[in-house]
Amino acid sequence: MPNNDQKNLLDVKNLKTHFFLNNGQILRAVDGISFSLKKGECLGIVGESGSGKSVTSRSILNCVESPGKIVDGEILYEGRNLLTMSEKELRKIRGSDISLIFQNPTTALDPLQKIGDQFFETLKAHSSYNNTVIKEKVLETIKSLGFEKPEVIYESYPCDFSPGYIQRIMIALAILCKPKIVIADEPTTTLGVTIQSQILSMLDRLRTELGTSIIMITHDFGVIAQVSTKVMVMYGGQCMEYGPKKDLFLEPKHPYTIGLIRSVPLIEARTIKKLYTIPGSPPEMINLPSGCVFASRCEYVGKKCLTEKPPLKKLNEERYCSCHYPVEFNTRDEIII
Amino acid sequence: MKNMRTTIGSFIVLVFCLSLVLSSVVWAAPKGELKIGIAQDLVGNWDPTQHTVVTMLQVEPTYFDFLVKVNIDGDLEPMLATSWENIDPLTWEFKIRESVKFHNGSLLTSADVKSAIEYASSAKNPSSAWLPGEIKGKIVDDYTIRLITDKPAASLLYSLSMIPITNKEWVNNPEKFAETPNGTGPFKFVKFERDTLHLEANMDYWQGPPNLEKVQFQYIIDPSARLYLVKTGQIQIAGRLLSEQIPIIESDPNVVLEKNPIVEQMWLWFKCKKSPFKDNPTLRRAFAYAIDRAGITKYIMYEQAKESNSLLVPGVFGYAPASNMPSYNVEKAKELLAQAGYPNGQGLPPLKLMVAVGAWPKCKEYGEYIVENLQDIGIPIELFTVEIGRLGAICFDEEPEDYDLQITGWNPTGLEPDLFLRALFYSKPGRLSNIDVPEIDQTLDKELNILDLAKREQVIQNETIPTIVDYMPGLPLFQTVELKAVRQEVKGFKLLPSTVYDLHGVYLAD
Amino acid sequence: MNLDTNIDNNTLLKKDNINFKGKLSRWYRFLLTNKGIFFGSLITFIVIFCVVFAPLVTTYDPLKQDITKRLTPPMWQDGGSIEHILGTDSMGRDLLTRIIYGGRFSLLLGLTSVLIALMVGTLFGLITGYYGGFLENILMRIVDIQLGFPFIILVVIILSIAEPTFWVLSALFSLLLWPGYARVVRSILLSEKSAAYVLAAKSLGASDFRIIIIYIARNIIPSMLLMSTMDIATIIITEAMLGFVGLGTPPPAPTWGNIMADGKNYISTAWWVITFPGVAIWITLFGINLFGDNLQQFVNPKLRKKY
Amino acid sequence: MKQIIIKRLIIGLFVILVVTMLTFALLQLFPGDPAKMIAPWAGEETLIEIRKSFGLDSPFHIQVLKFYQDALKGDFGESFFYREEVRTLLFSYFPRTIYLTLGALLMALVISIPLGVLSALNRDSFIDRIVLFISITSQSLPNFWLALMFILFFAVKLGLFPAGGYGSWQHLFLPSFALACTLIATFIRSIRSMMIDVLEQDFIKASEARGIPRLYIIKKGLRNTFVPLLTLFTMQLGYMLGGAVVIEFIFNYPGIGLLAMQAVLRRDYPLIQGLVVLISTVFIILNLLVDLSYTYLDPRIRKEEL
Amino acid sequence: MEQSLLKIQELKKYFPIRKGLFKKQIGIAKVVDDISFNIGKGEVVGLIGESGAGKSILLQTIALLRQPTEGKVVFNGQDLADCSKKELKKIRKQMQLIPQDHQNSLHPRMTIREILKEPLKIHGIGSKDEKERKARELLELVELESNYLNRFPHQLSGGQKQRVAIARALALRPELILCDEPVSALDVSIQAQILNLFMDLQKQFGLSYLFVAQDLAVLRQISYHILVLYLGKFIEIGLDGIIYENPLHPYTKTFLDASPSIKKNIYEGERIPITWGDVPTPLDPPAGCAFHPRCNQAIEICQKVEPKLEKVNEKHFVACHRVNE
Repeated sequence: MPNNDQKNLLDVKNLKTHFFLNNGQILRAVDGISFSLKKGECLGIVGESGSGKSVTSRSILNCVESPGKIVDGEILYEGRNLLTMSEKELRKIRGSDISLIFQNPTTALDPLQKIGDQFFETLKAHSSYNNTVIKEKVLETIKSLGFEKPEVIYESYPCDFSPGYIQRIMIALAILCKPKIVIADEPTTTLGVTIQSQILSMLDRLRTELGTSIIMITHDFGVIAQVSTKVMVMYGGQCMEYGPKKDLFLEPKHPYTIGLIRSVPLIEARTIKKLYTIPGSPPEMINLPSGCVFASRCEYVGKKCLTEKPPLKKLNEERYCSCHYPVEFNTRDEIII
Repeated sequence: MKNMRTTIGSFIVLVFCLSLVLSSVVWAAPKGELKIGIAQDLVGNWDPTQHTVVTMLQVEPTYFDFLVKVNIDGDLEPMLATSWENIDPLTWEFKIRESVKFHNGSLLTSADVKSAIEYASSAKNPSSAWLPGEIKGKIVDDYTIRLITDKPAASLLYSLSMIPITNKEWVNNPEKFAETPNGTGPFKFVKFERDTLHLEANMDYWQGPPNLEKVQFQYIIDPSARLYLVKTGQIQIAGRLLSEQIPIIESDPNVVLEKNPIVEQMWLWFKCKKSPFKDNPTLRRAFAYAIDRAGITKYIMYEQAKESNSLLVPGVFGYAPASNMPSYNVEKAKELLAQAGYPNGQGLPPLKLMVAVGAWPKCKEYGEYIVENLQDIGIPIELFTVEIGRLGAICFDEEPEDYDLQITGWNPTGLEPDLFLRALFYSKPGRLSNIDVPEIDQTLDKELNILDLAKREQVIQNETIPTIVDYMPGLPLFQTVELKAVRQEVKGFKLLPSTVYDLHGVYLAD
Repeated sequence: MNLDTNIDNNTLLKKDNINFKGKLSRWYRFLLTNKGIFFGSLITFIVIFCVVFAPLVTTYDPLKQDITKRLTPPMWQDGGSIEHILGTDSMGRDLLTRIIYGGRFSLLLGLTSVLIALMVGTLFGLITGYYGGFLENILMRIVDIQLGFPFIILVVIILSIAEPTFWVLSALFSLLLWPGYARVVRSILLSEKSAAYVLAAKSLGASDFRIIIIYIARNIIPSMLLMSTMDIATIIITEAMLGFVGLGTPPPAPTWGNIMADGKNYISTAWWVITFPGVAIWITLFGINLFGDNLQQFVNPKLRKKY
Repeated sequence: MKQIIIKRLIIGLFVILVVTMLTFALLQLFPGDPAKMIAPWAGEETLIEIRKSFGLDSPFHIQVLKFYQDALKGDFGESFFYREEVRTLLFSYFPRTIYLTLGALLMALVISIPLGVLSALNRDSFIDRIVLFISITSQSLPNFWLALMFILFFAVKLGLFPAGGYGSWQHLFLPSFALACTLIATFIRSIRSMMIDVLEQDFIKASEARGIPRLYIIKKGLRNTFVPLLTLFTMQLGYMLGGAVVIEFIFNYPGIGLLAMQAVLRRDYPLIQGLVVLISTVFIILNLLVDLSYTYLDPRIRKEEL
Repeated sequence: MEQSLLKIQELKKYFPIRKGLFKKQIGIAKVVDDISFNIGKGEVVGLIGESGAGKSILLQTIALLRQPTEGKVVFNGQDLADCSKKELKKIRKQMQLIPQDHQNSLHPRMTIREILKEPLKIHGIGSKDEKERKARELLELVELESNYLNRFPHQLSGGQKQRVAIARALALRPELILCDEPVSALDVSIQAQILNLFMDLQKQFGLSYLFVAQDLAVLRQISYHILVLYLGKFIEIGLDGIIYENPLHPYTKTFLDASPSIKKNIYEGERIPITWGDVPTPLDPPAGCAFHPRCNQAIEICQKVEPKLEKVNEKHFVACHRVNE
């Protein structure tokens, strides 16, 4: 388990969130996730659809949709466990200490309300300033992110701007109350490449200049490569591999990470040849196999993989991998042709 | 002999009225407001000659007076005309009561009577239906006038009890007349708010001011609504209720049930100008015998109807039970049916009985019962229901394709026999049954020309009615009995056979 | 689209539908699991059964009068008899029989008018929705006019021109209902017209006719089904209302409205004449609405219970 | 904004024109003769006289032309039966029906909004089942039956309210409550389903994630359901007018519905025509108001329209 | 190039912008403006452009689902404009479109069996059991088990739906398939499987593709020739992958820089490039060169004159004033 020295801003220990379906079955969306986040760090959580990355983000703020419930684990934010907090206390944290950015900008804002009012009500919920001061602070935050005419933005409606522009406004909204952690749940999936780079560079500046730590959730390896400092690869609701970005990309240990990296199309590829693909399809979340959850699709599968669930082994100071037979792989010769 | 008794009777009644009048003068000033719920709504035009709507005729006596009045026993009584005599078969001379003021203060003179009567009798105005023809008025002096009819009319006196005397200015100015009536009646017109007529006491009424300060006639379409309003005290009198509601009225201590047989009779009319009834009185009589009229009155109409055994109703001049009126006898009906050429119904085309829904109470129910009675003796007949507007349009047609028989009521609100016999059975207008038999016309003309009341009564009872019944153009089903719910605190309220409201003597006990 | 939360769709259903085959299975399974639909359809089925097989359920003739047994109270009250379970009406006819035969009339009326309105409305909706342009303007104006015309005046005039037989009434009610269907179908058309599967069908060479009938019509059926169950309820009540005001079907034919209109005046003495038809309407509509309401969940995935 | 109003008014005028033409055609087919309604037992020559005074003797097209000329001047002729200006008749009867329908609408909203929101918030719980039961029952019970029960119970037995007629607000309470019942059913169900839709949208989850208090979120949800609710009301309006007739009949409440029925039964042609014009104009104006409120309330539509 | 399979000449598709009372036309949105290119037999041409550039409209106009305002679409030497309805239907057998929104490109209420049988039913090919056999064959072609025939689209995952869409497109043995962003919304592993499937099918049936994507890395895997579309116009055309080696137009350069790649971001540790400005809309296009508001090398002329597409060399065309300085 990662060391728990006080410096960690957020410490998640053995988080389990299960969905209790009305036909009796239990869907283990998140089955024992642990990670930690320091100030100014960006943790990239990458995984395919159905791997439980979104549910993790919702669990941190303890607003999982029904019938999902957090069944086990601790979420320590500055030493306080978010799961045991009362709804009132939790509401103080949400939005002011930890804020969330959604995936689809077109539906992230209330269509009938002015953008300024939506900022206003957020700040009002978390501070006791009087109205004029709140308005000034809102305009100031908007200006700080490089928007030219904050007054115009304040008075206009979400439908007046393009999706890319709205997503940047959402970032301003997220940092309105100076949060320590910003969780971005696939912020750029619906946007084009050039707009994506604007969003990512803005998030990156937040981290470097303001020191807010970021949790970036995505299925796109490129985004992870550009933004994150630490990476956690998720599959079937469990953490496959966890470590600093550079080490993980250069020497991936877990067969699933290796498979993913190799199947990413390279912009530098010279000739047209078939891509490496991971055989099979994503796992059944209802009744996960007993052994390693990736066993059925793994090239390096061994005896133990089928019977015993691999523990999260600590390879060195910051590297963890849950595989019985970690693989020695060097992406350098694979990528640089 | 009968004649002598009526004059003495009327004399006693006169004394009684005078005493009442005197006593009312002594009585305290008029107070309290009487609200009456009526079943049909009022027409917005107050010129009495412009309509023949029953509800208006019932309400007009509260703000109009007439030359002569029909009292509770159905006899004529002087009103605005103190006395009258018959100079020759065509002219009648009337003495007009003096010092009678109109609501606008002008004095009543024979000129007013002349203009009112001539205006009412002109063919242009609907009210001419009540009069035997054009009437000319000749002024003798300010308070005597001679009315000349174009042909001898025994029915003139009774008809005059339905023609209100209006101010001559109003008569020459119909627009003004339509806005507000100007009569000499016990109450004055205040305003009319669509469904409610507001009247107030006429302080200088010639018989002394009425006991009530204000009167309100409010139109309420639904009988159960009327009943509940009288129970909660929002209105004091509710008219035209149903027999089923009697237990509710009787169970409520502060509401009294008033039963009052009125001049309205429900008829079953045969279309005498359309086959198979054309020239076939035996077939019509066969139908008459097949209908269980007693059952209808007893089981369906319950308290709301009275057996009727003549073409007229009790209270109307010349009424007497008709000897040859058929009663419920299935064998006789079958026998007559065979005689008429249709042994137990073979050969009869499919017939239709027309009934208007929503006009007369329970018309639908006894319509169904009659259809079943006729079907029992093999007559192929069906019920055909229409709404009142459509019935009104086609009930007089001589050869209607939609129906062969119809159930329609007749309520002339007057007690003159010719308003029944002549209006219904004379060939020329030939209204509902379109009967056209010279023999009936002769007896009708005969009784019209007899000016002597006793002789006229004798001819009506022994000749006119029996002949008409033989030809059976229409079968009187029953006489309507109007059920009214009157609150305890209403005193002195009289129910007249002609259903008009005489509110002069009414007062509210506190 | 959020890639992550479509766990429910493929993982959940892929598992257990391998043994069920074809479309029917889905309906069948849904009907059993959803309590609302089950009870709703049960009640409606019982009502329809009684109404259709009326001669079996009661031996009396609804039109047979028996004056002497007028207004006898229901069985359990004193004076009531086992012959007339629910008592008799003002003309001595058995109330239960008249309610059942009345039900037959009202339900049939509801069904036929809804069907007519459905057909006319869908046709209108399909044409205006798919082709748009000039034709759409005219047809939409006709819908406006239809909605603009005060219904009550139209009813009274028509019911006095034509004798209120069954077909006249159902024509009248479908006149009232069809604009609603036209509008719904048109809105579905507008949204479906540019859907991806229509583009694919067009590129395969499918004709407009085929796209409308085979492709888009299938998506209309569920919401049409939902609307028609609701409308049957409205028609039954409106017909009862007309009967109540004396405009509906002519006597002696029993309809729920007529029976109640008769009973209105005896409300204090013979309360059962007006109460039991009201209860009959309540039970039937309760069944229909329960069925329609829960059907909505099946039709509208958003309302469907997620897990 | 102005363009929408002008466009709608033009269409509205066109609709009124067609509707009045339709009424004229229908009245021609209409059996029954107005003159006979005034003087049923009068002789034939008096009837001809009356028809002439009503202007019915002139040929059809002249009557139509005359009607439209007068209508432009705002004069809808004189009612045959009431012998009064149709205009004054309508102005005195119409407000009463407005009070009735507005009262019913208000009552329906006051009852159905809390219930709808409650059942949407705790879906498929016990409360949800009760609310659905109430909504289905209120739709299944015929409103005239309810009206009678109200009179019997509240007015006659308890004497709380007058049993009918028109006067102060007490007269209004029972009839509008009876009329509101059918509205309650549709409102509850639509508010519930719309509320469920809105609460599942991203911006609601986002505001929760921003720590906005629950009350504000419900307020947001309601504002988003209000716009579609408006359309629902106009759809119900046509039905309400029809439904109002029975309520007016039972409560003896003299409104437009009762007047319309009597006008037709009594073949009062100018009054019928006046009513048709009035009701269709009201309907068109209300539709316009609802659409305007759309553009006012929903910025997305306003952006497209202008 | 031998006789090209598809030739597009000055294709234009304009949409009138209507406003106000009688929907008066107050402007024209030039969504597709003067497009010319051609595709040879068995050739794969990649088309790159951001959302709002008009990619889908262009594809639909080529497939004649929308009437072009101007210009010609020539398929197999035949100008589609002057074909009769029947001929057009025959041509549709050879040219297929796979629509963009793959989540609902399959009819929600049809089983996969019905969806696969539709193309045969429309053109009336084969008897009942031939259709059944063909359906099973198509499923094997796209590597799906045959028991999927009874399923409904909502019971399939994103990848599986896309496979069925491809199978449907192959039903009539087309020569050209227009693919509108077939892989853009899929997971990495699924995306790789679908791309490989496209490549296998291309080899097996000698198909030619017009492959549209938002990600240059994906296009690199499947096609040599790249067309860069910006606001309805081609701003750069590079054959045989020349775009990646030597991008000329500033937009293509920014696009390449902004595209994330493991090599660049991990090894060389480059910072994320700063780009600014928003995607323009055809409703009010910027004057002169459409890219000038966002271009860091924009000069005075760029704001006034719209650059034409000039030939740099055999394999490279570009529309930018600053190129030949």
